Amino acid sequence: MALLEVENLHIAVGSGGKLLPVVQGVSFCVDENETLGIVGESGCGKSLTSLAIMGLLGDSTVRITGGSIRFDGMDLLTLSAPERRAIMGNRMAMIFQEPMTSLNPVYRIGDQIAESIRQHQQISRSAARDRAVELLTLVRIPNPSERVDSFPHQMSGGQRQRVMIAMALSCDPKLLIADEPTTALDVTVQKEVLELMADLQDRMGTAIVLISHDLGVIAETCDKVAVMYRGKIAEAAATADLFAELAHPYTRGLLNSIPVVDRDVEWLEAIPGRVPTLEETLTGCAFHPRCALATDFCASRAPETSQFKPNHSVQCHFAGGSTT
Amino acid sequence: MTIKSWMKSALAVGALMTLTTGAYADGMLRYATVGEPPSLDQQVITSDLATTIAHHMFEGLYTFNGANAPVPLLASGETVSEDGKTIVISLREGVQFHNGQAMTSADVLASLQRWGEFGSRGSLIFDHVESVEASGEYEITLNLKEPFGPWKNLMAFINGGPAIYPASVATGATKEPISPENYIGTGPYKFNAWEANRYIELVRFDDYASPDGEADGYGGARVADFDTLRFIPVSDVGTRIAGVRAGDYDYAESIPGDLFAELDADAGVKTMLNGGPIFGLVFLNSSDGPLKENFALRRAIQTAIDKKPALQVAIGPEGLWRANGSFAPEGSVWNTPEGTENFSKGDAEAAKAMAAEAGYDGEPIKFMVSTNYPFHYDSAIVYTKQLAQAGFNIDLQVYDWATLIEKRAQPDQWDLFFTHHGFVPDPILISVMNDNYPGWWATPEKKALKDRFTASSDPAERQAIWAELQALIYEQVPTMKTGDVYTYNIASPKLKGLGEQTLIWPSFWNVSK
Amino acid sequence: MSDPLLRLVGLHTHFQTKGSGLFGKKKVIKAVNGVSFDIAPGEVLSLVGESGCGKSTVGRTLTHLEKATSGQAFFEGNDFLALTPSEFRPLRRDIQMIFQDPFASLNPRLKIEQTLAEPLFIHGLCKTWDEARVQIAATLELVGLDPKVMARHPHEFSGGQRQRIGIARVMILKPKLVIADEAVSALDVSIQAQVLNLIKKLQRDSGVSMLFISHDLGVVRHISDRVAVMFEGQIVEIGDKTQIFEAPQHEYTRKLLGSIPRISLGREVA
Amino acid sequence: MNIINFLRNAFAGRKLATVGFIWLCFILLAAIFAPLIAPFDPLEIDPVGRLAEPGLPNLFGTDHFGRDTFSRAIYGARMTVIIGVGSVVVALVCGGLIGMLSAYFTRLGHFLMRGVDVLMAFPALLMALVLITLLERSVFNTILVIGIVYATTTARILYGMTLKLKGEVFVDAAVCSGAGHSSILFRHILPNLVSPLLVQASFIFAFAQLQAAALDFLGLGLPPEVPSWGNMLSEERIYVTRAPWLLIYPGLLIVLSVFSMNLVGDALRDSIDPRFKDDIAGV
Amino acid sequence: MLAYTAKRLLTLIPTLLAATILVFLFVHLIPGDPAAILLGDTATPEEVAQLSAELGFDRPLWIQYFLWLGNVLQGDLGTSIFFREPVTAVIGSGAETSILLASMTMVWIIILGLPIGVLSATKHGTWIDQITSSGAMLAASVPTFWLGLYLIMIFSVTLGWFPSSGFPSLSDEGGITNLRYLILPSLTLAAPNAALIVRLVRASMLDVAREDHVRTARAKGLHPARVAIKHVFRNALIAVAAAFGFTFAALISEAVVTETVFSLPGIGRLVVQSILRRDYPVIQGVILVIVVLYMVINLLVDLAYARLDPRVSLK
Repeated sequence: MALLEVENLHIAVGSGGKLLPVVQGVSFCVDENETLGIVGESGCGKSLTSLAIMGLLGDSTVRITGGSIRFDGMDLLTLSAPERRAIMGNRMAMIFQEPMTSLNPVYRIGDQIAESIRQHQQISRSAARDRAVELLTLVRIPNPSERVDSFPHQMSGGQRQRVMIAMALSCDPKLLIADEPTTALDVTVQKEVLELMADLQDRMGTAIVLISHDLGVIAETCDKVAVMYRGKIAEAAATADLFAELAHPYTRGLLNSIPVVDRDVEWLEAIPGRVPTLEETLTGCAFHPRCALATDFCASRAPETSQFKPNHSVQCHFAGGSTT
Repeated sequence: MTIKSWMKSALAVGALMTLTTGAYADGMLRYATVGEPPSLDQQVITSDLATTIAHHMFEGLYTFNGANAPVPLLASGETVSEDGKTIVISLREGVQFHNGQAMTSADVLASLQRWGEFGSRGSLIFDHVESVEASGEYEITLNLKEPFGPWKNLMAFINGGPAIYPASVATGATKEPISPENYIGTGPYKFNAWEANRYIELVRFDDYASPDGEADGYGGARVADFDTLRFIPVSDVGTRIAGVRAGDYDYAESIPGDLFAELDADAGVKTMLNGGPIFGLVFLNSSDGPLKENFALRRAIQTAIDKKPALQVAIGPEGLWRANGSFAPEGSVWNTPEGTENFSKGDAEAAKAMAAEAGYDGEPIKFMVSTNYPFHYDSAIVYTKQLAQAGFNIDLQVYDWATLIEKRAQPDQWDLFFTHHGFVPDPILISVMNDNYPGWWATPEKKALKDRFTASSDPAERQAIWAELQALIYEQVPTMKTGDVYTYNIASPKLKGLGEQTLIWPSFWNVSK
Repeated sequence: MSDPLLRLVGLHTHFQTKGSGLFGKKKVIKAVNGVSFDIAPGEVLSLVGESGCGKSTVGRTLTHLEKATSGQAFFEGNDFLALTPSEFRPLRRDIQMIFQDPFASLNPRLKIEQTLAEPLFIHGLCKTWDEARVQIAATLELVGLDPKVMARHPHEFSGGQRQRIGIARVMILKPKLVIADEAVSALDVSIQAQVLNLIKKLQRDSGVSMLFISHDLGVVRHISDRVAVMFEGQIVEIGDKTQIFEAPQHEYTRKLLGSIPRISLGREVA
Repeated sequence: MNIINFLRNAFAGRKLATVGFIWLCFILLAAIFAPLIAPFDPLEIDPVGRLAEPGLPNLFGTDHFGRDTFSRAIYGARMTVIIGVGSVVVALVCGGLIGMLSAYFTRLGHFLMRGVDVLMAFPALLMALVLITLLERSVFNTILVIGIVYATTTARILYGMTLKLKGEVFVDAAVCSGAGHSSILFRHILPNLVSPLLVQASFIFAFAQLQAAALDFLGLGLPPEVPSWGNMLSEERIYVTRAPWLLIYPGLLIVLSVFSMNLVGDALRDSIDPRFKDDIAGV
Repeated sequence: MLAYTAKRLLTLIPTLLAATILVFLFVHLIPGDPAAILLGDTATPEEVAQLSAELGFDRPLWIQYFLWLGNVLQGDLGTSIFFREPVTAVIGSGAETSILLASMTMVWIIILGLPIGVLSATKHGTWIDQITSSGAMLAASVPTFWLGLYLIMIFSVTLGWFPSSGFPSLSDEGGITNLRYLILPSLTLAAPNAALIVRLVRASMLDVAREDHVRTARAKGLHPARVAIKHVFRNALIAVAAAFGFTFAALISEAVVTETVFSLPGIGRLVVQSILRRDYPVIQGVILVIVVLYMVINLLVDLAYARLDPRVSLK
């Protein structure tokens, strides 16, 4: 049994009295010591999925409307709030996109890390502080015993993201969810942070769900990839398998849209059109208005998930393989 | 401090706060005033409020008894020469000032001299005084230029009158009021403190030498029963009433007439009518503007006005006002019907005709009134309506009192203004008799009558001349009386010895709680 | 090589922060600290670097949005850095700027036609609204939008469409130099590709020179002729695109290139 | 921009605010058609029928002049609107111009805002008291004084909002298009301030009522003969036990109208650009 | 911090100078002659002019200003025309009442406003929130004198729980228990101000609650109450602290109406009375003192900011 199993997850957003589906039947699983990358453009539902796993869909307008999330044998969606909190920040932790705003500006970073530790462990104030220094050392903050008393605004973006990682790792979580952890960072810093995460994973065996819009980041860091488009997983496979043979026209389009540094391309093969808004209701395959291969059939019937290759699933009428 | 002890002390404070309502001992009288007087210097200040407070500590040579007749206070008696020009006043011996000094004629002389030169009503007498001298340690002599009838009344009227100060205070004092550290008098209470904005406090003067005789009006024996008199400014009338009802004040002044019935029926308060009525006056500008020397037009204005509705609106219950045209109230020796047939005609048509005849062509007539006194304002509103109906173009200008006082001193700023006048025992004290009072009524007819009035000391003759003067007022209309208003105060029923009526100003000797 | 359209010599743009303490000295931030380069007619020069390196300030100084501290900038041989705002105004027609955030760069209260007509009227390129609408329609078609949209407000458009409008506002003046400040960084990858293609095509067709400011090396390689790499207010390396990407000389350039995550494909994607 | 849509959005799903809005519409109607609605002349004195209890023909009773309280209340609505609108206009025009120009022309702004700072250090009500004594009581002066008091806060707010807008990319874009100062200020910045100004206006409107009533109470507001709710309370306040209706009706009218205006302001604020929300200090 | 404070105090000087000129001009432009008021109804113009000259009001305005300013710089605010006492003493006696009233009002605001505001924000969108926030708005819509009038009628006259009016000094008979005189006035004054704080706390907390770091705090598995207090309220306090400062400053001066209704010997009523009496030195003195107070509070608020928000560095 995998550490995290998400099955047929549905999430909807309330808007003007209506419930608009945002995530529609997403399933995946993550094992220990494994990194799953979820990639997609803005509005595809990847962030909501991560928040749902973490249990942070606090806003009353967003609601899980179906499916299950199993973590370490527990059905998270049936747990009581205190039970859920006992897991959050403890066995499951999360880091966010905006290192600039994700730390409370009025508290010292050491205190913020210690708060997380003392929430879940019976440990003295000074011991928590020592542990915070230890964690800062772990995430390679220079002068950790001094920096522990810094306020967030006294640190750079990259350092703050390291603090976030330290905080997330404070209780040795089994699962780390990273929602666009490097998007706000410069490439050089991004590289350091990603390397740090990979390094820590090697040491601690933590499972990671990495959410990003950047295919490059996903390709370099993840063991397996799920590509999301408009609330559904268009294609999922082990990273090597996926890039070996792209099965979904969206994934191919996405890849062709990226200007690369290694060679010159005269014209990019852009995907035409744009991602439909939530209010726009679509029948059939969500991608069909932008898909070069689309037929009338695509517009009328939504594709089921099919196995394109072993461990390589895809939602497209034109991808080969057996329907499950 | 531990939490426990903190809670304990908090509880203690809480308990104290609820248990000690009415913490003040019976030794203190708390009097809610309408405001604060500008000063307590009785010689130069004519505010009634100042007198209400100050006559507990300052005394004159004479005062009034219950019948408004002058009786000796610091004086023990006087002899007037045959020709009425020399007055020898003997002083009571054994009277002490609050500073411990004995009062002698030197003090009286200095006080009278300062009053004569700078006192607000001093010139009324001293214009007729040749000299004043201390003719003995306890004797003072006034030498008059000519016989002057009202001298005793003027001496007895402490408001703006000859309060006796120690010579050290009176000597060198000028028009500027003396300062509180010099509030040294001979009265049953002495000055203690003036907390600006908070209160004026008098305390009992233990060495007070009371005049003899049964208490009658302000005359006779004075006994200070309270340790302290505290005069607290409570400008909002609703708050004054609520305060007496709630037991926070023992006495509150200047209560609106409309509430009389309700308060009279309330067992929690006692209503105290003032014996001497006040009256409103609308002055007409004799020195500038369309009304100058146009007596016909003035009479037209007088004819247009019906005083009764204004009194109804401004005062309320019938018992508290009289549409009385005589400048002296009913029952007073000065009361006379002369001229009063024109008091309150309220005949718009006749007024219109008279105005046309007087050459009035609709030019605006500026009527100044202040809102500081609701009774002025309410009356003025009614008059404005009546005058408008009679075709007058009234420009009602509403100011605060301070602005009005400044504007009325400038003849080109106004045509009519509203003020009121307190009860005075002698008509010579009425402001319109003063040629310099705004309005500046100083016609030859007035001068002739006034000279005769002051020269005589025969009561009957003076009353007759006053009747002529009053008739002249209704003819030349330098001012229009609006009617008598019997103001009233309210008191806590706990106060004993108040009597049924207030003479002029409330007094708290011979009163206890 | 012909005379450069733009020649920038020793540009310094410094910002002053408030001093500290009672008589504390004011701190000076040297955002741009001695930058020089040329742009030839029809050429696309990219300024690349990480956040805070001063690349955007170069662009903003060239459009007089910031005041230069020192240095010269010759446009067709004339130094325009020291011009007063009113002296510079006629030049604005020739030097135009595309902004990063398509959501913020359009006045939400103005209709598209109002936004697009404004530069036309200011620079006297048309007299009447009818004339203006003709030009607006043509420009909108040029950037791939239906001319009918000109009566709408910005909030009715998606990000990609708004950036097209932003490009239209620039192109409608037929400028000689376009400064594009992170023109595609706020867009999703699939939309970014469309807009990049559009910019490249418009540049080719009109022969406009371009200063393309970006932090994204992939985008820079795609669009530029030459590349300047900025670091801490200075250009550390400038050169032909192929040279920069294939044979970087400066250590920083190499570090930058080495940090980019790459996708290794199992097979060539056509 | 579309005001109707803005209002519709603001009031969608806000029942209380909608009721408040409707109430204000009533007040406005009463203000406009006061002579038609009021059964009596609000200034007509009747010494005989004074202090009459509510009933017929005097719905709200009569005051101590014998004037019809209901008619005075209707005309009071007129004063409410005049005071509110007047103060808003003075505050927004004076304060708005100072704030906008100061933010836009920084050097001028340095001086102007220093002046505003000095004025803001003056306690509002005290300043109003001194000014009104200086200027004499009149409707115009009351409006002027209240307007000036709120002009300082409005200047501050507009200063902040204009600074934010001045930093907006679309302003840079307009500058790059060659737009001049007046075009930037009035074509690009001002239209974006319309809805926050509307919100600010509604709060000034509400506060102005309380401020005017307080001045009336202190005897330094509108001339006493003017039938305004504040004057009605102030003039008849001694009758709180004798004739309670004289205080209850005008008091409730003030409370309901200020409450409604606050509700409306609140609703509008929630639907404006979130950037400006914090700038406007409402209730 | 010291250097900062010193620098701020220095920059206050020009502002204060401007303020003194404004105060002086405003006050002296008011029509009315204090001498005339002092002497009362029967004084002649000559007498008034004489006293006016004695008081120095016949000199040119600018000379009066500089004389006054010179004295102010030496800590002498002049002598009250009406009380013939130093203005500092007059203000001093009013200050006790005003400061106590403002402090008690602040206590109500804190014990009523803060918890209700926090409750309203944490129950955002529920009926509790609707009732508390609309209730707060209603409380802010009531004219204070109207409220005060009815409080007196109910709690003093009818129930007799609290004194109706006045305030004897704490040094007076009764001592600390004299604070009971301030209970009704402070409640009257607190009603609209507490309401504003309720709304402010609610709004600030809702704003903070949307910030990313709150999500971080929840992701730690903290109890919602702990998130609300330690993370949301603590950060919202930064905005609220400023409001507290300015509310306190405003309470001193805006209490005019309450002080009049309850006949309290405070600074606000002193000003109104002084305006009516044209007691220029007192009006000038009070306004100047309040302006200084406002500026000092402004400074204190900034210092408090620095304590509450580490991002603010005092330079």
